[in-house]
Amino acid sequence: MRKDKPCILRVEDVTMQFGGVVAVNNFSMEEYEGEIVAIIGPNGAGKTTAFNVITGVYAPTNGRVTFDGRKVIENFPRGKMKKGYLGENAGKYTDHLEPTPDKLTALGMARTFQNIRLWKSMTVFENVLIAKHMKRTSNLFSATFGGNRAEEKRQRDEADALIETVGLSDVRDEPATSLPYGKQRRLEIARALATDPKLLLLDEPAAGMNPQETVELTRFIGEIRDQFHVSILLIEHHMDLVMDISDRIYVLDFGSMIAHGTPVEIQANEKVIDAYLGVTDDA
Amino acid sequence: MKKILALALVFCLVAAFAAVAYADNPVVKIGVFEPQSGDNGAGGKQEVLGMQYANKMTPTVEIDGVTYDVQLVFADNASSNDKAPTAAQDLISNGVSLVLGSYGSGVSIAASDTFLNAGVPAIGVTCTNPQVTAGCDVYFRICFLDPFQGTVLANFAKSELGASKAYCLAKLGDDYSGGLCNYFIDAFGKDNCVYEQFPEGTSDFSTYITNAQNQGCDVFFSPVSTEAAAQIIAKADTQALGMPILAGDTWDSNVILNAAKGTDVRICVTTFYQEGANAEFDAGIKEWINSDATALANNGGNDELAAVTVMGYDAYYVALEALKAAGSVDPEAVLEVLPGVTYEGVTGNIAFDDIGDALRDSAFVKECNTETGVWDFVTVATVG
Amino acid sequence: MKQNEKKVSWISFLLVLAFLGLVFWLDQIIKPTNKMYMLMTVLQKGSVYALAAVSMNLLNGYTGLFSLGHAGFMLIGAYTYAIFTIPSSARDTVYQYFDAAIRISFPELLSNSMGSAGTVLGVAIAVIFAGLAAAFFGYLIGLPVLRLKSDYLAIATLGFAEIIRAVFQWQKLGPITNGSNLLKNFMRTSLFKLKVGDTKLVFSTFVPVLIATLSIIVIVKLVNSTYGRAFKAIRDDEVAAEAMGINLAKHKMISFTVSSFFAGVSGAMMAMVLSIAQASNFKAAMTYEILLMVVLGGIGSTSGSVIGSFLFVAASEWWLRGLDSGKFLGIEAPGIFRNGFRLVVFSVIIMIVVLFFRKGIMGEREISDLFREKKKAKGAAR
Amino acid sequence: MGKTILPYIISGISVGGQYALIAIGYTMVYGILRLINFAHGDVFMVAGLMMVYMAAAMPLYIAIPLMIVLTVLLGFLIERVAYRPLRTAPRMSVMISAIGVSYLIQNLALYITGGLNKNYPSIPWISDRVHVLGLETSRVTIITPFLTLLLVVLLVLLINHTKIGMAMRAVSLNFETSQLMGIRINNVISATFIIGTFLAAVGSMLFFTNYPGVVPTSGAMPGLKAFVAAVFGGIGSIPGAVIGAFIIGVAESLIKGLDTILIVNGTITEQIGFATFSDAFTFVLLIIVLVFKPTGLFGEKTTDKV
Repeated sequence: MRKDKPCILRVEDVTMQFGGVVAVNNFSMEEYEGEIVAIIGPNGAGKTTAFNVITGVYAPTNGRVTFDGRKVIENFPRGKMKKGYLGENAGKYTDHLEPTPDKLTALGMARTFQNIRLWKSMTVFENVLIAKHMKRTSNLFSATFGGNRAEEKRQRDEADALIETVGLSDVRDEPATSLPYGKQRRLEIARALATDPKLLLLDEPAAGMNPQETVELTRFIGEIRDQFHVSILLIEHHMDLVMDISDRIYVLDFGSMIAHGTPVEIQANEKVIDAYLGVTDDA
Repeated sequence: MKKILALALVFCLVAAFAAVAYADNPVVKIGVFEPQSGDNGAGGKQEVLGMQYANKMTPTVEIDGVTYDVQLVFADNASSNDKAPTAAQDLISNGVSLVLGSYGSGVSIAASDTFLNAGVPAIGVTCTNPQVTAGCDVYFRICFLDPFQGTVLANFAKSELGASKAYCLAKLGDDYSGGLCNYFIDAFGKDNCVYEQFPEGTSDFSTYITNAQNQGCDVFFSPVSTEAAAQIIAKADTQALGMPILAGDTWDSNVILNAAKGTDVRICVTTFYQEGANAEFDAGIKEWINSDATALANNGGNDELAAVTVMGYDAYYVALEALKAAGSVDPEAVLEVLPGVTYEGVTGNIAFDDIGDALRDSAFVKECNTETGVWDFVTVATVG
Repeated sequence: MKQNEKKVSWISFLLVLAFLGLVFWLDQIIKPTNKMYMLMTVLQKGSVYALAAVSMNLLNGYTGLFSLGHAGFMLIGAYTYAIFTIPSSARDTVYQYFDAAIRISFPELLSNSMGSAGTVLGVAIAVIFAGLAAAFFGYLIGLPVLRLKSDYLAIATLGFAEIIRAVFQWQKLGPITNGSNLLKNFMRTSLFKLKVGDTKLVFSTFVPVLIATLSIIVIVKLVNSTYGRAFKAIRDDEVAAEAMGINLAKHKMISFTVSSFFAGVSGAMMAMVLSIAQASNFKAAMTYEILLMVVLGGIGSTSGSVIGSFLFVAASEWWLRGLDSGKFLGIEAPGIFRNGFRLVVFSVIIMIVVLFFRKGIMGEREISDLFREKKKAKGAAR
Repeated sequence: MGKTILPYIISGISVGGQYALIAIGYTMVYGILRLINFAHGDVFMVAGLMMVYMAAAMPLYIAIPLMIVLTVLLGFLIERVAYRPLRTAPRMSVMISAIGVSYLIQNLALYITGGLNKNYPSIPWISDRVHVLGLETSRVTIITPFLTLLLVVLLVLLINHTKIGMAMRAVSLNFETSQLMGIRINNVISATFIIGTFLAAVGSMLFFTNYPGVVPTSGAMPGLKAFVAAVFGGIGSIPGAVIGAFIIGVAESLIKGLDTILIVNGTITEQIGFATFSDAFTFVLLIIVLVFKPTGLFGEKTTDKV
């Protein structure tokens, strides 16, 4: 716990309902600066949905997200949802704040994707460079007519430095999709880092990796936190990785949070074990 | 497989390029700038028939003491204003001495600048819109103009048909029908006219017929292309239009006769020529049309003469006169003498005024006989 | 690496300059009555379509927005250019059925005070005006339609182009648009001549080629800028682009508006090359043709679009003409080689490209990439 | 007032019925392949042209069935040659292929007809003039909506109660899963094209009997309008497409007559020129629907997955 540090992310009572299905139910969590926090849970527990709410892909049906001391997302059941809302805390929130993902990225949130989403037609270098686009100060005309040479050069240098840091220099000019899986993951993380985030959200970073790669990734994530001074929120299935690097863990099952605590606490939690072993009512 | 395909494609293009170069012929070339496809394709083909027949009758011309073979060079302007300049350029690059055409005013207007730029004279055959020759020193024409035709038609509608309210239908963006309607309305009186335009590609004319009926009109003026005409006539029949249809020279075509035969629609048109005015010519051209399968097909399958065919015939001889007078095959020389050229044609005496328009002061009015499917002569109309 | 880049851009610059010089020279020696004038027609029309195709490619190829509204924006450009360059003496002849409402002609206005330099400037202003008008409408149309996805966007933009066409043909707007009738007598390529001393210099082909070249250079610069990279990111993966801080709505709108601007410019060029402007010419079929040019050259390649358009125009207007007139490759078969056969052969070629050579001529590469690849290969050999 | 408007409504319903028959082809193909089959309208035109040529060479009772069979064959072939090889390609490529096919068919028709208007043969009985509700019109105008509805009912029965119909519904719900479940996707797609073109062939017969002129571009506008009708009704939904088509048919007819209706009514005294917008209006409708209810009147909502 690093509760002495300021809170970077606070999620309050977030409920996400699709039609009549409640995918995330009244989920709350917080993360403090410099922490690595993991959200775990069986398949279909609503982890990715929660992630998509935090990053602005979906607007929550109800609840609030505060980032870096600033309220960024808030919603309450409106329109058709007003009648059909199945969750709790209706009426607690009254504001409507629904930024697009790019706005949140501009505030300092950056993410990776479960099913790697690199820009296919571009090289490793370009993938990182484009993520710098957000940081531009040039307008359309100065950019087109070469009035931003200095900025362009600075961005290129920064991108190169970043590629160097994450150890992809040898494949700098290769097409991004020609890389082996592990390196693609690494590139996706580098791309996210290029936006200079305060909080890095990793959606199953170890998915599809062999144990060797997973070990490397675990070390890599730790290094990133220290080197770039970012907080990290991740979803993961690989328990080794989660238990290894997480400061705290939140466990979701059927959309609701069933436990949270340090890795040691979670490992001992009955509910968590049941959820993972799939205890059924008639068992 | 792919490579072979690619090679074949490249080969075709290169070979085609090589084939562009062709040999010169010691002949005088007359460009035929006419629509062979599109809305006015049928009309264009009929106009060309007259030129082809004339070319068959008089295949040579004596210029400055030398006998030249006359070669007709064709370019299809596809009844489309945006294809017209390229088609015109095609003729010019082919080295024609002068150009005949086109059927349909829009394409002529569109191409006028191309002819002007190259200094190649053009003789309009049945393009009646004033804009064809206005401001274009190289464009001449042997037909009457829309202000004249519109007035004739309006007078005819008032006095002969006893109409007091007219429904005018033109095609959007078509200079011929739009122009003619405009001059008709000017002469008929704006307050007594309902003017509507249908967009290109319209096939449902029933609504326009209903509009005319609902607004209590008593003459239906629609000088549109023959393609639309056939459909208007069919609908007028099934919906019992109940008023005569009036149109300009384009409707003087057997397309109309075929469509109107057996219906009870009354159709009157103004035109340049009445079959029977020159029996010898009529017999000759009919014999030729009947003997030539392509010509017969181009004339719509029978030997009923369209006025535009006769106009095409006359235009060819005007061109020969101009060549003779110029004493040269050079377009510039032809252009110089063209204003002074006169010719006594089948459709009457042809001479040009200052602008390059024909000095014509009369039009034939014909009515379709729906039982026999031929044109009946009604009157010769003049304005004055 | 850096040096190579510089070298490539220098070579490109010199090549462009040489090309412009060649066109200028051809303009002086090939007269309209010359048999080779078809070459000039192809150069003129080719540059119109090249710019149209490149601007469409900016949208369809680089930003991944499948828009079919190009003809509509070209129409706006053509009309704006035409309306503002009709000399006052010809205004009433052109608007024969209407009382013209707009009576400003930029070239005329400026030539009164500045002579022939004023005419040139006037034409330039009218062309830019044409682009701005198209861009303005592009912006307005973009507001509702850019939220739509792939084929819905395509059909909505197609619909807007049809609506624009209908509005411009509306009788009630006659005093501005001349109703559905054509506009003519404005500043057109055949008037682009200059008397210097005793020699008459002709710019009929040079001007459209120059406008297209300059415009395409601007588009290339844009595509290679940070904004262009953002467009490509949107094309490759919209979700990732948004997650990396690229504002989708804003960047799509920039791409759409810029594309409309240059579509408008190409429309203005179309008007000056054809010497007429008429709404009924700007049908969906025109958009389809431009799209096929883009496909022919390779979606996502600017040089591909340019090559594709020139090939398209040259093949359909010039090389394959024999297919229509009875004699092709020395074979005479009037029964088969008759009117329309050219277009059949042509569309079969297009279908073959679409089905079997999906990447088109250039794929996503550029001509300059070919240089680079060679260099790279050489470097590797060493 | 009623007497003034009635003819427009009747003519609109008739055109709507013809659009509906084309729209079904669009909506079914889109439902399964997510492809706007731009060539569909041109197939409709080809059906008209074939009828023109065949009616001149053989009696109608042979020409009509043969025309329908050949049109269906054409629809089948287009899918086979131009769409199937691109099954795994991006959607844009397939759409471009569709535009290419449309371009090819139109140019081929231009070549064969010489670009001239061809007169559609008049089919006895249905092209006769009849007197209904105090109006003169042709019989085809009256029977079109009924025939359309009959065919739609048959089609819905087919889709709901046969094996191939069930397969179609499955494929339109989820392409990949259906494939995994052992549905022969290619057969289903072929069947879709066959049904779509069959209806277009019947539609073409009714349409061209009503408006008897066939040119290479005859199919383009009706095709686009039918597609708009399909979107309007909610793409993928057959009843939606039919209702959309009727709405568009009637609206189009009323727009053409709006000047007259208002003048007769006394609302306006001068022509406004609404008829200019008879085609454009369809697209206005389209854009309104797309912007405010992208799923159309009867379409189902889908969410994109991240």
